[in-house]
Amino acid sequence: MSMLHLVRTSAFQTSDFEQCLNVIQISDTIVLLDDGCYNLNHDLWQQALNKVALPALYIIEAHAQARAITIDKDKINTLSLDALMTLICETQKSVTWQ
Amino acid sequence: MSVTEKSVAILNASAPLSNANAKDSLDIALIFGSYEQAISLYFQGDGVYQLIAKQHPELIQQKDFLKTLDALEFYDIENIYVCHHSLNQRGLPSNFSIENVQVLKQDDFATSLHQHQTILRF
Amino acid sequence: MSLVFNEQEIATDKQGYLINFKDWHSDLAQLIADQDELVLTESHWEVIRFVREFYLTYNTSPAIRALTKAMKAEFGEEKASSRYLYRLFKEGPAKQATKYAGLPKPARCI
Amino acid sequence: MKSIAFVITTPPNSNLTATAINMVTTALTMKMNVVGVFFYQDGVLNGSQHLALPNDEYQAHQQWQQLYHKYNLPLHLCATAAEKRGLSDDINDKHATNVHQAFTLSGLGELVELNVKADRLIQL
Repeated sequence: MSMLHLVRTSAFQTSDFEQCLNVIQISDTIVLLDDGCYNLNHDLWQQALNKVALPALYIIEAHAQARAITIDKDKINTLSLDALMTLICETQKSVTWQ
Repeated sequence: MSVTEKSVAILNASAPLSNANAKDSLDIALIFGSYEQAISLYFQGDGVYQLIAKQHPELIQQKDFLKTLDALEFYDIENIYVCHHSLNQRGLPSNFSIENVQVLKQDDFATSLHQHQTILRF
Repeated sequence: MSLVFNEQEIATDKQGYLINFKDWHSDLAQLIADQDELVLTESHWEVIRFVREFYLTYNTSPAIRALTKAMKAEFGEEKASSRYLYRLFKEGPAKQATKYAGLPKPARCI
Repeated sequence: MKSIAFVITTPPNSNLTATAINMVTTALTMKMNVVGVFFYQDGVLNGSQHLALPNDEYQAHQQWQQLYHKYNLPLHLCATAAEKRGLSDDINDKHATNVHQAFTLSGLGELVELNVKADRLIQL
Protein backbone atom coordinates (compact mmCIF):
# COMPACT_ATOMS: atom_id res chain seq x y z
CA MET A 1 0.00 0.00 0.00
CA SER A 2 1.73 3.01 -1.31
CA MET A 3 2.04 6.12 0.83
CA LEU A 4 2.59 9.76 -0.06
CA HIS A 5 4.93 11.64 2.27
CA LEU A 6 4.41 15.39 2.40
CA VAL A 7 7.58 16.83 3.94
CA ARG A 8 7.12 20.43 5.12
CA THR A 9 10.05 21.07 7.47
CA SER A 10 13.80 21.40 7.05
CA ALA A 11 15.94 18.55 8.35
CA PHE A 12 18.45 21.20 9.41
CA GLN A 13 15.89 22.23 12.05
CA THR A 14 13.81 19.19 13.00
CA SER A 15 14.07 15.41 12.76
CA ASP A 16 10.77 15.13 10.85
CA PHE A 17 12.46 14.20 7.59
CA GLU A 18 14.75 11.68 9.28
CA GLN A 19 11.69 10.03 10.86
CA CYS A 20 9.99 10.02 7.48
CA LEU A 21 12.94 8.15 5.97
CA ASN A 22 12.79 5.66 8.84
CA VAL A 23 9.30 4.52 7.87
CA ILE A 24 9.50 4.91 4.12
CA GLN A 25 8.99 1.91 1.85
CA ILE A 26 10.17 1.30 -1.67
CA SER A 27 6.80 1.94 -3.32
CA ASP A 28 6.25 5.27 -1.50
CA THR A 29 6.41 8.80 -2.87
CA ILE A 30 8.05 11.87 -1.32
CA VAL A 31 7.00 15.46 -1.98
CA LEU A 32 9.07 18.33 -0.61
CA LEU A 33 7.07 21.45 0.04
CA ASP A 34 7.41 24.60 2.15
CA ASP A 35 10.69 24.50 4.15
CA GLY A 36 10.89 20.81 3.33
CA CYS A 37 12.44 21.99 0.04
CA TYR A 38 15.70 22.66 1.88
CA ASN A 39 16.11 18.89 2.37
CA LEU A 40 17.18 18.62 -1.24
CA ASN A 41 20.59 19.85 -0.11
CA HIS A 42 20.73 17.91 3.16
CA ASP A 43 22.94 14.82 3.56
CA LEU A 44 19.77 12.79 4.17
CA TRP A 45 18.64 13.31 0.58
CA GLN A 46 21.03 10.58 -0.55
CA GLN A 47 19.09 8.19 1.69
CA ALA A 48 15.87 9.22 0.00
CA LEU A 49 17.46 8.47 -3.38
CA ASN A 50 18.56 5.05 -2.08
CA LYS A 51 15.19 4.14 -0.63
CA VAL A 52 12.77 5.09 -3.40
CA ALA A 53 13.14 5.46 -7.15
CA LEU A 54 13.82 8.89 -8.65
CA PRO A 55 10.42 9.09 -10.41
CA ALA A 56 8.78 9.05 -6.95
CA LEU A 57 10.65 12.10 -5.63
CA TYR A 58 9.10 15.52 -6.11
CA ILE A 59 9.52 19.13 -5.10
CA ILE A 60 6.89 21.84 -5.48
CA GLU A 61 8.47 24.08 -8.08
CA ALA A 62 7.15 27.40 -6.78
CA HIS A 63 8.18 26.56 -3.22
CA ALA A 64 11.75 25.81 -4.37
CA GLN A 65 11.95 28.91 -6.56
CA ALA A 66 10.66 31.09 -3.73
CA ARG A 67 13.63 29.87 -1.66
CA ALA A 68 16.24 30.21 -4.44
CA ILE A 69 16.81 26.47 -4.44
CA THR A 70 18.37 25.19 -7.64
CA ILE A 71 16.62 22.07 -8.83
CA ASP A 72 18.92 19.29 -9.99
CA LYS A 73 16.90 16.99 -12.25
CA ASP A 74 19.11 14.06 -11.27
CA LYS A 75 17.95 14.43 -7.70
CA ILE A 76 14.27 15.29 -7.96
CA ASN A 77 11.28 16.08 -10.22
CA THR A 78 9.21 19.24 -10.10
CA LEU A 79 5.52 19.35 -9.37
CA SER A 80 2.77 21.95 -9.63
CA LEU A 81 -0.04 22.14 -7.06
CA ASP A 82 -2.48 20.78 -9.65
CA ALA A 83 -0.24 17.76 -10.12
CA LEU A 84 0.14 17.43 -6.34
CA MET A 85 -3.62 17.22 -5.87
CA THR A 86 -3.81 14.59 -8.60
CA LEU A 87 -1.00 12.66 -6.91
CA ILE A 88 -2.86 12.82 -3.59
CA CYS A 89 -5.89 11.25 -5.25
CA GLU A 90 -3.85 8.60 -7.01
CA THR A 91 -1.98 7.54 -3.89
CA GLN A 92 -3.85 5.47 -1.33
CA LYS A 93 -2.86 7.54 1.67
CA SER A 94 -0.65 10.35 2.84
CA VAL A 95 1.23 11.41 5.92
CA THR A 96 2.38 14.95 6.58
CA TRP A 97 5.74 15.58 8.24
CA GLN A 98 5.55 19.03 9.80
CA MET B 1 -12.77 -1.54 1.00
CA SER B 2 -15.81 0.22 2.39
CA VAL B 3 -15.56 3.49 4.29
CA THR B 4 -16.55 1.93 7.58
CA GLU B 5 -13.43 -0.23 7.44
CA LYS B 6 -11.18 2.78 7.05
CA SER B 7 -8.63 2.59 9.80
CA VAL B 8 -6.80 5.50 11.37
CA ALA B 9 -3.25 5.74 12.66
CA ILE B 10 -2.11 8.52 14.91
CA LEU B 11 1.62 9.03 14.83
CA ASN B 12 2.84 10.73 17.99
CA ALA B 13 6.15 12.49 17.52
CA SER B 14 6.20 15.16 20.23
CA ALA B 15 7.48 15.09 23.80
CA PRO B 16 4.50 15.44 26.15
CA LEU B 17 4.95 18.59 28.16
CA SER B 18 6.23 21.69 26.36
CA ASN B 19 3.61 21.88 23.65
CA ALA B 20 0.05 20.65 23.33
CA ASN B 21 0.58 18.13 20.52
CA ALA B 22 0.49 15.07 22.78
CA LYS B 23 -2.66 16.20 24.58
CA ASP B 24 -4.40 17.30 21.36
CA SER B 25 -3.50 14.00 19.74
CA LEU B 26 -4.88 12.04 22.69
CA ASP B 27 -8.16 13.97 22.45
CA ILE B 28 -8.44 12.91 18.81
CA ALA B 29 -7.63 9.29 19.68
CA LEU B 30 -10.34 9.24 22.36
CA ILE B 31 -12.97 10.70 20.08
CA PHE B 32 -12.23 8.24 17.26
CA GLY B 33 -12.39 5.51 19.90
CA SER B 34 -15.73 6.86 21.17
CA TYR B 35 -17.13 6.68 17.66
CA GLU B 36 -16.00 3.07 17.40
CA GLN B 37 -13.52 3.76 14.62
CA ALA B 38 -10.57 1.43 14.14
CA ILE B 39 -7.63 3.35 15.51
CA SER B 40 -4.01 2.57 16.29
CA LEU B 41 -1.44 4.69 18.09
CA TYR B 42 2.20 4.92 17.03
CA PHE B 43 5.01 6.54 18.98
CA GLN B 44 8.15 7.66 17.21
CA GLY B 45 10.94 10.16 17.86
CA ASP B 46 10.35 12.32 20.94
CA GLY B 47 6.82 10.91 21.01
CA VAL B 48 8.17 7.91 22.93
CA TYR B 49 8.63 10.19 25.95
CA GLN B 50 4.83 10.25 26.29
CA LEU B 51 4.86 6.67 27.53
CA ILE B 52 7.53 6.97 30.21
CA ALA B 53 6.29 6.17 33.72
CA LYS B 54 6.67 8.34 36.83
CA GLN B 55 6.43 11.72 35.13
CA HIS B 56 5.12 14.59 37.26
CA PRO B 57 3.56 17.18 34.95
CA GLU B 58 1.91 18.93 37.91
CA LEU B 59 5.33 20.12 39.11
CA ILE B 60 5.47 22.39 36.08
CA GLN B 61 1.80 23.52 36.11
CA GLN B 62 0.74 20.99 33.52
CA LYS B 63 -2.38 18.90 33.91
CA ASP B 64 -1.41 15.23 34.20
CA PHE B 65 -3.13 14.09 31.03
CA LEU B 66 -0.70 11.17 30.82
CA LYS B 67 -2.93 9.40 33.35
CA THR B 68 -5.61 9.42 30.66
CA LEU B 69 -3.51 6.99 28.58
CA ASP B 70 -4.56 4.35 31.11
CA ALA B 71 -8.17 4.81 29.99
CA LEU B 72 -7.47 3.89 26.35
CA GLU B 73 -8.90 0.41 26.90
CA PHE B 74 -12.33 1.90 27.67
CA TYR B 75 -12.20 3.47 24.23
CA ASP B 76 -11.23 0.14 22.61
CA ILE B 77 -7.82 1.45 21.64
CA GLU B 78 -5.64 -1.62 21.92
CA ASN B 79 -3.12 -1.23 19.13
CA ILE B 80 -0.25 0.78 20.56
CA TYR B 81 3.14 0.61 18.88
CA VAL B 82 6.49 2.10 19.77
CA CYS B 83 9.50 2.49 17.49
CA HIS B 84 12.42 0.51 18.91
CA HIS B 85 14.94 2.68 17.09
CA SER B 86 13.56 5.82 18.78
CA LEU B 87 13.82 4.18 22.21
CA ASN B 88 17.39 3.13 21.49
CA GLN B 89 18.42 6.59 20.35
CA ARG B 90 17.18 7.98 23.66
CA GLY B 91 18.62 5.24 25.86
CA LEU B 92 15.15 4.29 27.09
CA PRO B 93 14.19 0.83 28.32
CA SER B 94 11.06 -0.92 27.01
CA ASN B 95 8.91 -0.39 30.06
CA PHE B 96 6.05 2.01 29.90
CA SER B 97 3.39 3.73 31.98
CA ILE B 98 0.69 1.63 30.30
CA GLU B 99 0.29 -2.01 29.38
CA ASN B 100 -0.39 -3.46 25.93
CA VAL B 101 2.42 -1.54 24.25
CA GLN B 102 4.24 -3.32 21.46
CA VAL B 103 7.78 -2.34 20.58
CA LEU B 104 8.47 -2.79 16.87
CA LYS B 105 11.74 -2.82 14.93
CA GLN B 106 11.97 -0.08 12.34
CA ASP B 107 10.84 -2.21 9.39
CA ASP B 108 7.90 -3.71 11.26
CA PHE B 109 6.94 -0.26 12.55
CA ALA B 110 6.91 1.01 8.96
CA THR B 111 4.94 -1.98 7.66
CA SER B 112 2.38 -1.66 10.42
CA LEU B 113 1.93 2.09 9.80
CA HIS B 114 1.41 1.46 6.11
CA GLN B 115 -1.69 -0.62 6.80
CA HIS B 116 -3.86 2.39 7.64
CA GLN B 117 -5.90 4.57 5.31
CA THR B 118 -5.64 7.77 7.33
CA ILE B 119 -2.54 8.91 9.16
CA LEU B 120 -2.48 11.95 11.42
CA ARG B 121 0.78 13.08 13.00
CA PHE B 122 1.25 15.33 16.03
CA MET C 1 -20.48 32.58 40.69
CA SER C 2 -20.64 30.42 43.77
CA LEU C 3 -22.62 28.06 45.96
CA VAL C 4 -22.96 28.31 49.72
CA PHE C 5 -22.35 25.05 51.52
CA ASN C 6 -21.67 24.61 55.27
CA GLU C 7 -21.37 28.39 55.49
CA GLN C 8 -18.57 28.25 52.99
CA GLU C 9 -18.55 29.81 49.60
CA ILE C 10 -17.67 27.40 46.80
CA ALA C 11 -16.69 28.85 43.45
CA THR C 12 -18.45 27.66 40.29
CA ASP C 13 -18.34 28.67 36.65
CA LYS C 14 -21.33 30.27 34.95
CA GLN C 15 -22.88 26.91 34.11
CA GLY C 16 -22.66 25.75 37.72
CA TYR C 17 -19.62 23.48 37.51
CA LEU C 18 -17.21 23.61 40.44
CA ILE C 19 -14.03 25.52 39.67
CA ASN C 20 -11.98 23.18 41.86
CA PHE C 21 -13.03 19.52 41.88
CA LYS C 22 -11.39 19.13 45.32
CA ASP C 23 -14.10 21.40 46.81
CA TRP C 24 -16.65 18.65 46.25
CA HIS C 25 -18.43 16.80 49.03
CA SER C 26 -21.09 14.14 48.59
CA ASP C 27 -23.66 16.40 50.31
CA LEU C 28 -22.95 19.03 47.70
CA ALA C 29 -24.26 16.95 44.81
CA GLN C 30 -27.94 17.43 45.68
CA LEU C 31 -27.37 21.15 46.18
CA ILE C 32 -26.01 21.40 42.63
CA ALA C 33 -28.83 19.19 41.32
CA ASP C 34 -31.39 21.51 43.01
CA GLN C 35 -30.54 24.09 40.36
CA ASP C 36 -31.84 21.66 37.75
CA GLU C 37 -34.81 20.71 39.96
CA LEU C 38 -33.65 17.12 40.05
CA VAL C 39 -33.90 14.80 43.05
CA LEU C 40 -30.98 12.41 43.07
CA THR C 41 -31.85 8.74 43.55
CA GLU C 42 -29.53 5.81 44.17
CA SER C 43 -29.48 5.20 40.39
CA HIS C 44 -28.17 8.71 39.84
CA TRP C 45 -25.65 8.20 42.60
CA GLU C 46 -24.23 5.07 41.01
CA VAL C 47 -23.35 7.10 37.95
CA ILE C 48 -22.14 10.13 39.88
CA ARG C 49 -19.78 8.07 42.05
CA PHE C 50 -18.65 6.24 38.97
CA VAL C 51 -17.73 9.30 36.89
CA ARG C 52 -15.96 10.85 39.85
CA GLU C 53 -13.92 7.72 40.42
CA PHE C 54 -13.15 7.59 36.69
CA TYR C 55 -11.97 11.19 36.75
CA LEU C 56 -9.79 10.67 39.84
CA THR C 57 -8.15 7.66 38.18
CA TYR C 58 -7.72 8.92 34.63
CA ASN C 59 -7.81 12.72 34.95
CA THR C 60 -10.58 12.94 32.41
CA SER C 61 -14.34 12.51 32.44
CA PRO C 62 -15.49 9.55 30.38
CA ALA C 63 -17.20 10.20 27.05
CA ILE C 64 -20.61 8.56 26.84
CA ARG C 65 -19.40 5.43 25.04
CA ALA C 66 -16.53 4.92 27.45
CA LEU C 67 -18.95 5.47 30.32
CA THR C 68 -21.35 2.80 29.12
CA LYS C 69 -18.51 0.38 28.50
CA ALA C 70 -17.00 0.90 31.94
CA MET C 71 -20.47 0.80 33.62
CA LYS C 72 -21.13 -2.55 32.00
CA ALA C 73 -18.19 -4.11 33.81
CA GLU C 74 -19.40 -2.66 37.12
CA PHE C 75 -23.21 -2.84 37.01
CA GLY C 76 -24.04 -5.23 34.20
CA GLU C 77 -25.75 -4.98 30.85
CA GLU C 78 -29.04 -3.25 31.76
CA LYS C 79 -27.38 -0.18 33.26
CA ALA C 80 -24.81 0.10 30.52
CA SER C 81 -26.89 1.60 27.72
CA SER C 82 -26.87 5.24 26.75
CA ARG C 83 -30.69 5.11 26.79
CA TYR C 84 -30.64 4.18 30.48
CA LEU C 85 -28.18 6.98 31.22
CA TYR C 86 -30.15 9.57 29.25
CA ARG C 87 -33.28 8.62 31.16
CA LEU C 88 -31.48 9.49 34.39
CA PHE C 89 -29.73 12.59 33.08
CA LYS C 90 -31.94 14.24 30.50
CA GLU C 91 -29.45 16.94 29.52
CA GLY C 92 -26.85 14.30 28.77
CA PRO C 93 -25.09 12.03 31.26
CA ALA C 94 -21.60 13.28 30.44
CA LYS C 95 -22.64 16.90 31.00
CA GLN C 96 -24.93 16.45 33.98
CA ALA C 97 -23.38 13.64 36.02
CA THR C 98 -19.98 15.33 35.91
CA LYS C 99 -21.54 18.54 37.20
CA TYR C 100 -23.06 16.85 40.26
CA ALA C 101 -19.83 14.91 40.77
CA GLY C 102 -17.98 18.24 41.07
CA LEU C 103 -15.92 17.68 37.94
CA PRO C 104 -14.96 20.17 35.23
CA LYS C 105 -17.36 20.62 32.34
CA PRO C 106 -16.40 18.06 29.69
CA ALA C 107 -14.83 19.60 26.62
CA ARG C 108 -17.52 20.63 24.17
CA CYS C 109 -15.76 18.48 21.61
CA ILE C 110 -16.31 15.27 23.51
CA MET D 1 -13.15 11.52 -8.58
CA LYS D 2 -11.91 11.11 -5.00
CA SER D 3 -13.38 13.16 -2.18
CA ILE D 4 -10.99 15.02 0.10
CA ALA D 5 -11.12 16.53 3.58
CA PHE D 6 -8.46 18.74 5.13
CA VAL D 7 -7.23 19.21 8.69
CA ILE D 8 -5.53 22.57 9.21
CA THR D 9 -3.39 23.16 12.30
CA THR D 10 -1.47 26.30 11.41
CA PRO D 11 -2.51 29.92 12.21
CA PRO D 12 -3.36 32.53 9.56
CA ASN D 13 0.02 34.26 9.88
CA SER D 14 1.97 31.12 8.97
CA ASN D 15 3.04 30.64 5.37
CA LEU D 16 2.13 26.96 5.81
CA THR D 17 -1.48 28.15 5.89
CA ALA D 18 -1.01 29.90 2.53
CA THR D 19 0.17 26.57 1.11
CA ALA D 20 -2.88 24.86 2.60
CA ILE D 21 -5.22 27.47 1.10
CA ASN D 22 -3.55 27.04 -2.30
CA MET D 23 -4.02 23.28 -2.09
CA VAL D 24 -7.67 23.52 -1.07
CA THR D 25 -8.29 26.12 -3.80
CA THR D 26 -6.56 23.94 -6.38
CA ALA D 27 -8.69 20.95 -5.40
CA LEU D 28 -11.87 23.04 -5.72
CA THR D 29 -10.80 24.54 -9.06
CA MET D 30 -10.14 21.03 -10.34
CA LYS D 31 -13.72 20.22 -9.31
CA MET D 32 -12.65 17.71 -6.70
CA ASN D 33 -15.20 16.97 -4.04
CA VAL D 34 -13.87 18.75 -0.94
CA VAL D 35 -16.19 17.58 1.83
CA GLY D 36 -14.90 19.98 4.44
CA VAL D 37 -12.05 21.63 6.29
CA PHE D 38 -11.48 20.99 9.99
CA PHE D 39 -9.41 23.55 11.89
CA TYR D 40 -7.55 22.22 14.92
CA GLN D 41 -4.93 23.58 17.34
CA ASP D 42 -3.75 27.04 16.21
CA GLY D 43 -5.62 26.50 12.95
CA VAL D 44 -8.81 27.71 14.62
CA LEU D 45 -7.38 31.25 14.68
CA ASN D 46 -8.20 31.41 10.96
CA GLY D 47 -11.84 31.76 11.99
CA SER D 48 -11.46 34.90 14.07
CA GLN D 49 -13.65 37.79 13.07
CA HIS D 50 -11.16 40.35 14.31
CA LEU D 51 -8.07 39.50 12.33
CA ALA D 52 -6.48 42.62 10.91
CA LEU D 53 -3.41 42.17 8.79
CA PRO D 54 -1.58 45.01 7.07
CA ASN D 55 -2.99 45.50 3.56
CA ASP D 56 0.26 44.52 1.91
CA GLU D 57 0.36 41.11 3.62
CA TYR D 58 -1.37 37.86 2.72
CA GLN D 59 -4.99 37.83 3.96
CA ALA D 60 -5.38 34.17 4.82
CA HIS D 61 -8.68 34.61 6.66
CA GLN D 62 -10.25 36.42 3.71
CA GLN D 63 -9.20 33.60 1.42
CA TRP D 64 -11.06 31.08 3.59
CA GLN D 65 -14.11 33.32 3.67
CA GLN D 66 -14.07 33.58 -0.12
CA LEU D 67 -13.80 29.80 -0.49
CA TYR D 68 -16.80 29.49 1.79
CA HIS D 69 -18.87 31.94 -0.25
CA LYS D 70 -17.80 30.74 -3.66
CA TYR D 71 -17.95 26.99 -3.08
CA ASN D 72 -20.09 26.67 0.04
CA LEU D 73 -17.10 24.93 1.59
CA PRO D 74 -17.83 23.71 5.16
CA LEU D 75 -15.30 25.26 7.56
CA HIS D 76 -15.32 23.67 11.01
CA LEU D 77 -13.46 25.05 14.00
CA CYS D 78 -12.76 22.61 16.84
CA ALA D 79 -14.88 24.11 19.62
CA THR D 80 -12.49 23.31 22.46
CA ALA D 81 -9.44 24.56 20.58
CA ALA D 82 -11.38 27.73 19.68
CA GLU D 83 -12.57 28.43 23.22
CA LYS D 84 -9.03 27.93 24.55
CA ARG D 85 -7.93 30.67 22.18
CA GLY D 86 -10.66 33.14 23.06
CA LEU D 87 -12.97 32.40 20.16
CA SER D 88 -16.64 31.94 20.89
CA ASP D 89 -19.90 31.77 19.01
CA ASP D 90 -22.14 32.38 22.02
CA ILE D 91 -25.60 32.05 20.51
CA ASN D 92 -27.25 33.72 23.51
CA ASP D 93 -25.20 36.84 23.20
CA LYS D 94 -24.57 38.12 19.69
CA HIS D 95 -22.02 40.64 20.89
CA ALA D 96 -19.91 37.88 22.42
CA THR D 97 -19.47 36.20 19.06
CA ASN D 98 -16.05 36.68 17.55
CA VAL D 99 -16.05 33.83 15.08
CA HIS D 100 -16.56 34.85 11.45
CA GLN D 101 -19.89 33.61 10.08
CA ALA D 102 -18.19 31.53 7.40
CA PHE D 103 -16.98 29.19 10.17
CA THR D 104 -18.88 26.82 12.44
CA LEU D 105 -17.81 25.67 15.89
CA SER D 106 -17.96 21.89 15.87
CA GLY D 107 -17.06 18.99 18.10
CA LEU D 108 -14.19 16.67 17.31
CA GLY D 109 -16.89 14.24 16.19
CA GLU D 110 -17.07 16.32 13.01
CA LEU D 111 -13.50 15.25 12.23
CA VAL D 112 -14.56 11.63 12.59
CA GLU D 113 -17.43 12.28 10.16
CA LEU D 114 -15.17 14.00 7.64
CA ASN D 115 -12.78 11.08 7.81
CA VAL D 116 -15.61 8.65 7.13
CA LYS D 117 -16.99 10.76 4.26
CA ALA D 118 -13.70 11.51 2.50
CA ASP D 119 -11.51 9.16 0.49
CA ARG D 120 -8.47 11.17 1.59
CA LEU D 121 -7.92 13.12 4.81
CA ILE D 122 -5.00 15.49 4.35
CA GLN D 123 -3.37 17.05 7.38
CA LEU D 124 -1.68 20.41 6.80
